[in-house]
Amino acid sequence: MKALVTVTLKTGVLDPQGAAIANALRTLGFDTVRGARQGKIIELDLTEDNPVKAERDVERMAETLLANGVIEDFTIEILD
Amino acid sequence: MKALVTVTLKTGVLDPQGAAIANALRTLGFDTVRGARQGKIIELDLTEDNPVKAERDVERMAETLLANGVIEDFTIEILD
Amino acid sequence: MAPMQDTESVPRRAAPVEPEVNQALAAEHGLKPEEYARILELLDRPPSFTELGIFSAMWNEHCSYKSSKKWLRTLPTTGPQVICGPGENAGVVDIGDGLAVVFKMESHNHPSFIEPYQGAATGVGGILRDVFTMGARPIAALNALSFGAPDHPRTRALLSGVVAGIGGYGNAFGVPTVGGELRFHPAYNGNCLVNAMAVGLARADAIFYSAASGIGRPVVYLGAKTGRDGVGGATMASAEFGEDAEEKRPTVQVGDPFTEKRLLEACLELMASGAVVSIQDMGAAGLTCSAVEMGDKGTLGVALDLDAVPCREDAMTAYEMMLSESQERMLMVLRPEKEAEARAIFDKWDLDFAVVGETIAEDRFLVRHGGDIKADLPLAALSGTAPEYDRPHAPSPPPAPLGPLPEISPGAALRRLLASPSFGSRAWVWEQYDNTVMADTVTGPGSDAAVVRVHGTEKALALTADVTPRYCAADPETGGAQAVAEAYRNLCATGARPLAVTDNLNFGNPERPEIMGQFVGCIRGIGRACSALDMPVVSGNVSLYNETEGRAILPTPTIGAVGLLEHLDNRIPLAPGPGEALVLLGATTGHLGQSALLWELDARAEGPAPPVDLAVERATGEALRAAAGQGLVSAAHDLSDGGLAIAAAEMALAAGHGLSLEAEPAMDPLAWFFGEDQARYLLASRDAPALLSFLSTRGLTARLLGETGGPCLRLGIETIPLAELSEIHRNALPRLMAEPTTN
Amino acid sequence: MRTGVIVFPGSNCDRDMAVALHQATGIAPAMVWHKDTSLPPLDLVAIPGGFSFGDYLRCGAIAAHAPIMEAVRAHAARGGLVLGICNGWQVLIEAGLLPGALMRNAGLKFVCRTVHLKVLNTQSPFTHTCAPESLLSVPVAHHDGCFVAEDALLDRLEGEGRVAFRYVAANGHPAPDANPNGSMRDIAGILSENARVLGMMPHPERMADPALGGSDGARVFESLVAAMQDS
Ligand SMILES: Nc1ncnc2c1ncn2[C@@H]1O[C@H](COP(=O)(O)OP(=O)(O)O)[C@@H](O)[C@H]1O
Ligand SMILES: [Mg+2]
Repeated sequence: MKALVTVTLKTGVLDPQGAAIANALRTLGFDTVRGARQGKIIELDLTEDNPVKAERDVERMAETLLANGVIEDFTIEILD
Repeated sequence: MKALVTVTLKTGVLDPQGAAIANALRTLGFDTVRGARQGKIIELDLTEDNPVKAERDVERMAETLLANGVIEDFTIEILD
Repeated sequence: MAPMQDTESVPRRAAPVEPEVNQALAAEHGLKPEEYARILELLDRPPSFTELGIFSAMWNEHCSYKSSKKWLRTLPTTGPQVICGPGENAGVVDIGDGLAVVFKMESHNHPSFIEPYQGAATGVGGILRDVFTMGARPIAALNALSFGAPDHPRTRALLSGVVAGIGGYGNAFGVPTVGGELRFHPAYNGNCLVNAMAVGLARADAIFYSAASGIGRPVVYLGAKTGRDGVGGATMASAEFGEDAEEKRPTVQVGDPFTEKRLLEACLELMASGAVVSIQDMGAAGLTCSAVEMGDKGTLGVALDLDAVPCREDAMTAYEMMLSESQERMLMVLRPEKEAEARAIFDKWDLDFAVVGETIAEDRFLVRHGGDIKADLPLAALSGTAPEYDRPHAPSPPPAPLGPLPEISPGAALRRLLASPSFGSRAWVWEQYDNTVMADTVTGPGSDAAVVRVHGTEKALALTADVTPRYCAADPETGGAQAVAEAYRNLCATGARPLAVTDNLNFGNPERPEIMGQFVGCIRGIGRACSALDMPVVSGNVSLYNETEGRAILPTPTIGAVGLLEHLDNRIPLAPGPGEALVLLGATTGHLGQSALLWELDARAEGPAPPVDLAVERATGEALRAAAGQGLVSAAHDLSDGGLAIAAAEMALAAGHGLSLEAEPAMDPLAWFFGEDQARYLLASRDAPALLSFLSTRGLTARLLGETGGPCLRLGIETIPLAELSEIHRNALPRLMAEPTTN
Repeated sequence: MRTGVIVFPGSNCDRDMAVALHQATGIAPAMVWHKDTSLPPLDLVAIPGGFSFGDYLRCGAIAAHAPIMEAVRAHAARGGLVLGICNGWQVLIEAGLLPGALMRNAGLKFVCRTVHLKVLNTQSPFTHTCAPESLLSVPVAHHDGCFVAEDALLDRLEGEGRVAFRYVAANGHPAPDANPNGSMRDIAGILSENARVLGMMPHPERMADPALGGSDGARVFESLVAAMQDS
């Protein structure tokens, strides 16, 4: 069973990578770009095949390791 | 209009990040973790409100800047 | 997304059917008809698919040196200081007190052009591995980079990717990157050069070699798992680019400095434990080259069982495993009784450890996979009968005659040069490299040679990498000699005694006589200079086929050189204090042929390269060391391209105060200040009369030139505020790199 | 003074730290492997720079969960001294021993150069031999040294004298290009509430030997030794 964890910066936390991407895109002539934010996506391959259990595990993985609660939010998607 | 660009490593390309994450999760006792892959997700805020045009623009942005075609693939999702 | 990469047990699906082996398939593997014929004769049967792959890897230019061997043999490679010359993973030189310096330079040109970050990163990883495979802990890294014209569409993306990749790998590994070279020239538009050098320290009595010994000993695979990375990469590195360069892209490998760092520590622990009989890193054409090299050097056979090879991907075939260039892997022959101990060390560092074969008595390279025999070849013949060519070579055409000098004042010309990417400050590059980790960096980047202390001693090593491709193009032999002479000069300028060199020979397609002529000429020059300056060649690397659609790079034989400071107190700084006398050591004729002045100001490569008098070069360098030994020299800078004006500006910028230099009434000011005559140094002294008389007793040309101090740089009648020069110099590269780059 | 250096597989300043501590204390520090679960009796635990576990996810995130970290937390809870330099500071933050976050440098590039630090807190065990407002010049070498926190926390850190060092220009005044990574309020290092835990981005251990062009970094280690003697 597979799970997708998407980790993004909390709103309000400054995002230099995102800002740089937006700038770069505009200088390249993509002037419809108002802004950009960059995040991480982590795909997990699990031996667990009970989606409920999987979701619970992944939640704990995200809290303990994958995301830093001080600056980041995360969302989980179970794919199987 | 917003667009999500998900950038992931091509099949078969070594992913040290993913490997390190999987190992760490297993040492933390999450022994259902078979493996992990890490990617980037870029959220773009666009002035463009024609989804077709937006998709075309974002496609070009991904090719020229957001993804490295040599080792990465990307997918695009246009939101609202 | 892609399948997982660190799955523990890989289910083996049915391997795909192997293509039929014939002339055409051999050609696709880069084997010439006569080379394929040689294989048929050797085996007197057609090779299997895996065997064909093995031959193509062993016989390509990169591994076999078939075009260059004949000429490499002519290089001087011995001397009392040499512990191990060319032929091993890196050269080894004695530095006294039971210590040895281990170093080599290697190119990663093609991969870096295709994927700059990963190409450069894995290049650094490869050369670090070459050094610690010998039992040495890497203590410094350098890199010599050549890119196309600054305004070429790809140049900036290549530069930023390559620099980030070198830093990304070296910084994480934990080796200080202390020096190198950066040049721009349109000849590199289609082929950038990334030459990485690594320097390590080892106990002189604890060097490890690749020659296997003992029969029935375990052949052990260590480090990262094997994937399909770079399958066909060695072939790619020896192929001229065509329009299809894009198709070659998926073979690019990704580096993992964290695994390399663990591999380093694990290998050094393993070596200390006495378990290691012989060791060889898996570089180009990984398992194939390393296994064959270990067997061949030990005149033994090797039997491999690929079922034991740790794999990262599903259903890998024997062909793929034998040609994979996955990084961060090692092959070792171990003492059987130490196997458990060895395994424990690799468990401690969480690295793969697998017995994948054994040494055998017969001259045989036997590869088994899934119960089948995939290859059964005469091992010695694999490298022994590798083709060797004496390619036709033609002399280079003489350069265009020297035209009129530009209409410009020395001060204005200096501003133009310092504002150019070629002479602007390199801080933009080396601030991305950790140059102080290991806490032994005495002189980091931005000086003549870098100076790195030998840990725990008062000794230090001086390190530099140099070449002036413009000279090599105008006159290969002079250019080759000049590259060695300039490296020698950079070492002497720090007070170090030059020890030995490594060379990285980058050229175009050797099947073209004019290119082969450049190669032969440069080697002749390098050989002469290394003998005359007593700097034997102890290691190196050849990179050919650096051309795109028939346009070759400039001949670029990068010389990496190492010198020894017996005591840190002998170090000569670059920056003088205020109120000191300036002395010009060496004779000035105002040679402007092939000069930076002509090239940077009006893109003219005219006139002969500056002549190199090796006897004078050596006498001058030795005199400088002797004078410094007597406390007569307070600062020194070597003169190279850009001549006196550039050297003076660099010295002033380092000092943070001005210099005044007199013009030579009898000479055109441009020739005086920008001439590129060799064997010259700009010295500062607190006792000029004593210095001058000391030098004249040695029969050397030297003259009082001016003094140090004040807020300006004065060139004859022109004065330029140092603040202005500093501003121009500092901003040259940042200005070029300000705009974002695409991929 | 008994010191120890935690060694993660990707640490690469562990030897530099050990040399500086040995020099200052006259006793070779204990090198403690990350897989150990207990510390020998120590006055100071040092967490060195490097790339502890490759730091591909978040710098220090994986190291913060290493077996040895429980013992390090206990040591800190007992009021033991803890010094985290560069990656070491990142680990201490991820381990919750210091507040805030360290993010990618504002310039997005790895940066290695010599910076000037103003010593703001000259009472702490790490800095009490420094004259008030004195300047230290030491190297930085990092990719993720931009200190980020909410204003409330920043105010508190400043109010409680827990900002140990600030990036300044050579003249001692703040300047945009004096801050190598965009850290909020030019913060280069912070202290725990009891001032027994210090995290800093710059590398004093690389500038603790005159042969390398300066010994400003030695102040930190001398302070520690002195602190132990009068305690
Ligand atoms: N230009 C050269 N001058 C001297 N020695 C060289 C040169 N090129 C290669 N060598 C030596 O030939 C051997 C094989 O080179 P190479 O294949 O690059 O080593 P590796 O397989 O360790 O990368 C090495 O010992 C290298 O030092
Ligand atoms: Mg090698």
